[in-house]
Amino acid sequence: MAVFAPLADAIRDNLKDGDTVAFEGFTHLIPFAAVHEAIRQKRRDLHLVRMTPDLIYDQLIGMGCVRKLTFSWGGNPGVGSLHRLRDAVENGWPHPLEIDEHSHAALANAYEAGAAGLPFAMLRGYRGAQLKEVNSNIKEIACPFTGEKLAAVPAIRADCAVIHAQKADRRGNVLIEGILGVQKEAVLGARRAIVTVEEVVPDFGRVSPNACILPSWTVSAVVEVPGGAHPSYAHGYYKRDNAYYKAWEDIARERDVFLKWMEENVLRKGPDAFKRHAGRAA
Amino acid sequence: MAVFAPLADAIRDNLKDGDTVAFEGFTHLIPFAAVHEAIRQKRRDLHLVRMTPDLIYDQLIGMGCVRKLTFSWGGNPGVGSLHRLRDAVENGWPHPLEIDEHSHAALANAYEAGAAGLPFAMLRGYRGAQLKEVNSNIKEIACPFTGEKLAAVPAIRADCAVIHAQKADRRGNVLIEGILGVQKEAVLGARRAIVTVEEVVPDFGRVSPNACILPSWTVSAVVEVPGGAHPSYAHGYYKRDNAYYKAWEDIARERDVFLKWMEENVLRKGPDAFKRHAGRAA
Amino acid sequence: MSHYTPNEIMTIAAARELTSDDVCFVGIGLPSAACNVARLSHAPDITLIYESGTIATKPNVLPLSIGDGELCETALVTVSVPEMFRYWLQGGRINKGFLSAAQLDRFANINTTVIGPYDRPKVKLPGAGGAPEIATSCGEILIVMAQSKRSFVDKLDFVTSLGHGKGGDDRRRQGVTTKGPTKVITDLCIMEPDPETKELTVTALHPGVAPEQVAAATGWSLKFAADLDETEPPSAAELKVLRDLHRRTNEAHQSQEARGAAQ
Amino acid sequence: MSHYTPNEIMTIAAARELTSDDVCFVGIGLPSAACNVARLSHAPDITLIYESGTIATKPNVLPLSIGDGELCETALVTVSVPEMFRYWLQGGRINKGFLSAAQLDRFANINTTVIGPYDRPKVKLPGAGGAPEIATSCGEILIVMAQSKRSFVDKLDFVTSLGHGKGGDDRRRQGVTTKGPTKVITDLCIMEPDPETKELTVTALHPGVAPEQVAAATGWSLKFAADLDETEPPSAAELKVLRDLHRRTNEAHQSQEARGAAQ
Repeated sequence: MAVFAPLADAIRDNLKDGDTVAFEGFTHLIPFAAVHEAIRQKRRDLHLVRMTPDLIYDQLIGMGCVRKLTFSWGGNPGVGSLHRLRDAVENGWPHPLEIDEHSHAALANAYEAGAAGLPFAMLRGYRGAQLKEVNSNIKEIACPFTGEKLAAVPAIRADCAVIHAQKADRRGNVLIEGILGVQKEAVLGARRAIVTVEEVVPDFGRVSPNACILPSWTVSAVVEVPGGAHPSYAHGYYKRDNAYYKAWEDIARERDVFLKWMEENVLRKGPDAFKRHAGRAA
Repeated sequence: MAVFAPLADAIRDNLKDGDTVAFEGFTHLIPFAAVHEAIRQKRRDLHLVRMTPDLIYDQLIGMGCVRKLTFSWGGNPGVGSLHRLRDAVENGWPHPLEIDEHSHAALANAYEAGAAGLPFAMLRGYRGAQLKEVNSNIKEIACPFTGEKLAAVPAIRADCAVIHAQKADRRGNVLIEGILGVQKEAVLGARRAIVTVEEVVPDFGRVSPNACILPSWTVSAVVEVPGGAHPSYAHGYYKRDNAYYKAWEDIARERDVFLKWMEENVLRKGPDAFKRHAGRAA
Repeated sequence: MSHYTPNEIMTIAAARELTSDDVCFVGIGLPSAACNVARLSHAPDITLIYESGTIATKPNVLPLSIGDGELCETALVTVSVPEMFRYWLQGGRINKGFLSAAQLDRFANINTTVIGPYDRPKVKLPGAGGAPEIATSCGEILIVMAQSKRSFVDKLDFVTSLGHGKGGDDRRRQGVTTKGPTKVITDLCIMEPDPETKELTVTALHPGVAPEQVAAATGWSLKFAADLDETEPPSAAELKVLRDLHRRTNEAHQSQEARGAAQ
Repeated sequence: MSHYTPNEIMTIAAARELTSDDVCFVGIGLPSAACNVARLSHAPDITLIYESGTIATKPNVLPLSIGDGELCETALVTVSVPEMFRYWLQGGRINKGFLSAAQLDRFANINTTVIGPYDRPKVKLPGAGGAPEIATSCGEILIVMAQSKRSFVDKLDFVTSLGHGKGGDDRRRQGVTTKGPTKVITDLCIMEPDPETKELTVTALHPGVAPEQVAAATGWSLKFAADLDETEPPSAAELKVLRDLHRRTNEAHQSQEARGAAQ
């Protein structure tokens, strides 16, 4: 059963140095508040997994929390580069970063296989693609009926998954609506899971019988953090803050500007700083 | 794009003698009206696929439409045997029936793999289970990363899938709610698909963005058949007719009683016979 | 003490094995009755899962089929059947599985496939359903079934689902890491696998049942524990929950049938 | 004739490749603009699919990211990302895929991974995203990208996604049965693979563009078709659709940014 906890406690109890951790959310519902707490708690040596590293992993990498990155598309969507990710890969700053690079299809399947308790995922993928030459985590299997060769990648079974959702009910069940990404799979494939939510409600009311709901007993901790996905967005609550994404280009390009910004906007702040974004603007 | 058609046309145009066909619906939304039309049109030599053959396959088998059956649980739920299925397997009446018998997990995965365009499904299944000794469609593969042995079964890619759903909109998009079974997978894995629906509506109104919807272009034909799942049920429309299921025990036990019942209740009837069950009793 | 039937003590003894912390995969019939008695008495927060995809369902009456509308209407959420078998069962999210069978052997392997040879069946039984993977993917397995020489057999006609295989560590040797059957609850007694050999051993007799009676209803030379317990008889409260559930179920199904007939 | 920019004719020429019958997997940026111009003009019933899981989406403004809220709000349905890649893309349900890239070679293979060696990158590009499997699973591929010697290169630094491989039947030899790139639409011209060799060949020049200009913007010795067409210039109606779309997009993003700044 999920416990309701303050964000600092949830991160301290469920995310350890050296963990493989997936902070997920596909453009939508990216758990910024939880990432900022992990940075404040100075987690180190993390193996980050995420299809689209986005600004959150640029921040974690730049702050020296990360040893290894598993990913499939590492840009600032619609804007350009993730400069901290590039600085780590191209120049080893703040320290070298091991990369495990895939396609979206491979990682989406790897999350799915993790949720399904399988050791690996198979896909008709990577044909003619060079990533399989540089990543030993891409292998091949043959169909025992047709002989067709398919690509195989290890399932993602994180030590900890962290996601943001719209609602939890009082029992700690979690409701996600809109663009679902791989969050359900990330949580079901992980040993521990933290969910930050926009709000805790008595019950979900009249939702579809087939809604995306994570039962309380699949989640370790639920934390109410209104606005906790900002500058990403929460369907039904607030829109994506495109200006923040565009501004990140200039914030992240230079190391000292980045560090100063993180000091002011993350290290000296707490989860309450997200509240002002929680307005029902959407 | 789906065409709207009368039931007789939809079956004639999309279901051929010798086809591999999956009439699906897991207890809920079983496409009885469509099956009865296939029986009236005297389809022959069918390879039926279905997790739970239920009364519909008892009827098709007893009427001599079937060459082979792929299934995982062949009983009358909560009542007992499927006597026509048993008569075919035990006594070869009306003619011998080839069986391809699986577990639910294997068939559910096989449908999933079919929808995913894969040649086979893998599962941690059949361990210590004797079905793998008698069914050559159960093989083994090894995880290329861990060496773990997993079961493999061929994906289900039917020539034709037939399902019943609650609603279609005017463009032929299909909405399914409640117990979803494997219907989406059956349709997406099939070359052709027929969907009978309780009603055609202008649009689906306010449904969850994550509802189970099949776009029009994944469906060959949509047929409005109110009550078309009776004696199964349609969530939001009418309940399961348990009395019919219980009565089937006596109807199906003897060949002549069965044939007489089918003559009166199926061969001499048409899709309109289902209308009286379509009341909003649920 | 209340009067009760063998079927009632079997169902209630099975229900007692469950707690509010359990996430339980429920088969139709006896398992469904036992699980819902538990939920309606001492285990109100138990999570019941049916293979139709209904998670945390709270039916007010017992379903006739595994996918009755009541299961979906009272569930926290209903997922597709592939998701049920992939994410929930195979994903290791379910700690107890509740099975029944046509035949069971001394190592709690079960047959629901066929009587007679597979290729020339005397009786074709319904088949595996979810059982083979429930038996290996759930944390542990409870089996509830009425006892007779016809059902508790020396040798299964067909091994549909793995119990303890050939005994000892056979389960593990077949690559299965879950516990397997930990109790078999019948209308006469409760059996548990021997910690070493895994052979089923009677550990408790229901009140008024003699060991000879149990032995006579078993197709192999059945072992009895040295310190044989007596099953606690059903309490008035337990019986009331069970009987109310059956009464509601019968009323619901009959009123429905009456409606059906009137149409 | 209307005035228009090279970017505008590129986008509009790309849009013309689409019809109402298409089910199209849309990349962000130029592909997204082209697909929505098609939808808002001659192909109103086109099904646009973004990898965020949004199916049959009809955004009123162009999304900045692949998963903007607008895409979900205007979609027929939104599925999970694993389902998108398994059932829809790999399932063979999508007949056209629209890609762009950092580098492209004469066989329309593309690189979005790295400039320089993979192990010692000069520039780490964002990476593969959905492209490797879009390139092989969609019925055919359209590529839209601005042309320059830096992007149209003799040899890719890295083959992220398969075009026609080493040419000829190389695609089929690699086990891929879909058509692959059938057109490359740039700001200067339209190229198509030679039916035999699969080498990209200019088949149409945009109005006012000289062959020398195209050759000078290409890193290999570019082939031209004997019967070179001239691209139909954008009509006033086409330009209005494109410009209105960009205007609405800018207004929406600016008003949002203003709101963001005010908070």
